Amino acid sequence: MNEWLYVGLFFIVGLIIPVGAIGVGWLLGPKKPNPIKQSTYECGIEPVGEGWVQFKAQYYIFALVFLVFDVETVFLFPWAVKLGQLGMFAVVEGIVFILILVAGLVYTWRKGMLEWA
Amino acid sequence: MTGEQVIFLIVGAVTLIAALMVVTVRDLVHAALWLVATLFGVAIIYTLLNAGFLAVVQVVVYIGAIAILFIFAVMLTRRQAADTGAALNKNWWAGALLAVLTFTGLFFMLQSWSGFQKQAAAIPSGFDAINQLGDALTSPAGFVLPFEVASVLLLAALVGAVYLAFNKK
Amino acid sequence: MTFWNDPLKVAADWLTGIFTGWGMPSVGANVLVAFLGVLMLITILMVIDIFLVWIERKVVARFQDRIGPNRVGPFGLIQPFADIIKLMIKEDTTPDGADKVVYNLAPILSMMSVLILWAVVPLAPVMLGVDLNAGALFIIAAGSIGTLSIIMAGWSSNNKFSVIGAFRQVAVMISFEVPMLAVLLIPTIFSGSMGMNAIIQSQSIWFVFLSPLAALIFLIAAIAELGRAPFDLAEGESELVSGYNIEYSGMKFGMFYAGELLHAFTFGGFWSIFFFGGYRFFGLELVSPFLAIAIILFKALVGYWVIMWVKYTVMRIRIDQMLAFNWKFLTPVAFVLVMVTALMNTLLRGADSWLFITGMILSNIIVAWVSMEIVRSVSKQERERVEGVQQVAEAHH
Amino acid sequence: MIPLSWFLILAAGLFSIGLFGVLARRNAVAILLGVELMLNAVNINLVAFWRYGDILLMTGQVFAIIVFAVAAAEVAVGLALVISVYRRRSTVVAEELDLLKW
Repeated sequence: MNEWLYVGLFFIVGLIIPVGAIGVGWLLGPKKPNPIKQSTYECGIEPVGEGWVQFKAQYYIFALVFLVFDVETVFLFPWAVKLGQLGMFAVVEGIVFILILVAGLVYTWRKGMLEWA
Repeated sequence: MTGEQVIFLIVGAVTLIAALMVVTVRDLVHAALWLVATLFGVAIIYTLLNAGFLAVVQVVVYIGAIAILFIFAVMLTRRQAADTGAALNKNWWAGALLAVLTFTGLFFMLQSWSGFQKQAAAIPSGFDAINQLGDALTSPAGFVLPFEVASVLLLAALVGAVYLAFNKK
Repeated sequence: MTFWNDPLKVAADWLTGIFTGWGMPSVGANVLVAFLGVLMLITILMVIDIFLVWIERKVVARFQDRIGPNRVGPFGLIQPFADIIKLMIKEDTTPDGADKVVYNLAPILSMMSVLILWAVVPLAPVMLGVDLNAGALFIIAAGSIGTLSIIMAGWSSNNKFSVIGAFRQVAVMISFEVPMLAVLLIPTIFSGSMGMNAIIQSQSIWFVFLSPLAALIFLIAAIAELGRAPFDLAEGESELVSGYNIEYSGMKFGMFYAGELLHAFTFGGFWSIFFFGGYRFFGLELVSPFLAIAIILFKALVGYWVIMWVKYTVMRIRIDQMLAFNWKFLTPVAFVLVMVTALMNTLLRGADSWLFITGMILSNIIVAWVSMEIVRSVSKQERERVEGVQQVAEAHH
Repeated sequence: MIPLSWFLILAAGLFSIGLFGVLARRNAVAILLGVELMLNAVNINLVAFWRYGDILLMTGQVFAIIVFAVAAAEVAVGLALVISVYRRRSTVVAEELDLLKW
């Protein structure tokens, strides 16, 4: 049988347990909402403005570099699995592959995009 | 109907509904979250096709990276918390018509094809997809060039994106 | 095949016999038995989780020269149950303007992302869990779901602090995922497989002796993934109040909290699987599966203890320092290490095992030494630059 | 067992929905979401043809992985474009970006 069925069972049970715990908490706890209790928490003072702030564009840069490296490393996993049975050629291939991407990291670094300014 | 077929039908229906939500909901963060649901459904479809490695990669790359990037981009390109205004443009009916036509066209084209109802062959014992993939990606007779070109493509994308989005003027 | 040699299989066969005896089809009975097994494993995990609260509080108390909980029950052992009862009977508030569905889904997904990790943990030679051939990547995949749950929690709470906290946390988690992925390549290279069991089986020499630097990088990246100190700026109490989970109360907060503790314990377990031989301990694991489970749980606890040790010793660092540390130091070092390991692994193939170990350790030490030297010279330059600026500023006064 | 046709129909449906998203959405980010759906539909097809063809021939899986890389590159550059446009024009609604209309 497909081994993923068992992984699926873990997903299902992993959903049931927290839902059950939160459900029990919801049943046992009091339910007396009022406007003050429902207002968002800002260290005890009245909330200022809406719950939204403009973000630094820097977050996007880090997500971008992460995306590129994530995809690259995923590519490298089949290579690493097979490496023990392959010769020098495969090693050089992998090193070239990594170096090309490290060049991207160096470019981003030199452009000053990795600074949290 | 076998168990696999039941799972396929449920997952397929959920995937398609989630995809419909992606293209119709107004709030873009919700659209991105529905995209995550769609992508997860596609990952389950991969496991049904015995491509476990691709299913895991789908979750790592799409949900772990691309969906996060989408959410970041959505939050960077708005001035208030919620999206307002219409989700669809004035010519949405033309788009819908074209989409339906595409689907019917594909459906009838595929139906006339002889291999449409093909059944899968059994997987040979001892078959390890990751091992085979490693072979294919590293042997000179296989896909070495696409493997290296992919890294150049990713480099170009990184350089281009950094240059485009944050060229300080 | 007696109960003591393979308890799970005996129990599963017995249960399957009962269910088929009731006229259930054998496939259905198998799935039901597997479901019950998973439910049992996760229930045991939740019980362990409860005691982790006690362990954490006791250990932190010792680190800080206190005694810790000691009133409720012997050694305060009943304390976590009191905590749970308190969490359960608290009111479950939802802030105004929250996105209800996303808000309620986030803690559930957070807990789930930790629980599914245990699908691939091999507990004993006869209890492998699901022996996926993409096991190492599965950890990262589960982590992506955790990352998503944090964004969902922060965004749906309709609170500035929680959004900022969530974004910082996510930036840290995704950044440190890169060195973690990179060092996961190293056990993969050594064992020629991504499956957890194959990795354990090929560790006749623990991988920590072949690549101590990889073990260290994995630990650092894991701590950052967990969002624990020194990488816990997302919940900096003095500036962000509590990070992405400000608006959560009662059991929903409990899910985040319990998830974090279990996550740390689980990563202690993965650290032992990848670098310390998992359930293996000089052949003792073959004596009895129960002994093997005890070994892996003990190793996981040691890993958890190391994570706590770091947490309560090192102070929190700023986000710019943290991201610079990752992108300008950890990631390049991890990739250099992967390249060097791949090269050495091919060069030393077929060599005597002592030669292999020595070569590997030497290459690790050289990589570590060279990177430390580079950091030292760069920081020296930086210091001189800063001092020069200060002198110029003083001269102006 | 599931016949090949089911996967192909699912992929066709996903592709059409993605196409609708690309054609009908106003927000540029949402258009990119539609493109993602279309790429996923293509990937389902590739993997299905791998499974139902010669399983030892890894071309389908290799192509699927290449598509992952292409999707990542497309998202990186596409979203960078959107952010760049937003910084200059303060809008991401595709209809309002009519600089090249005439």
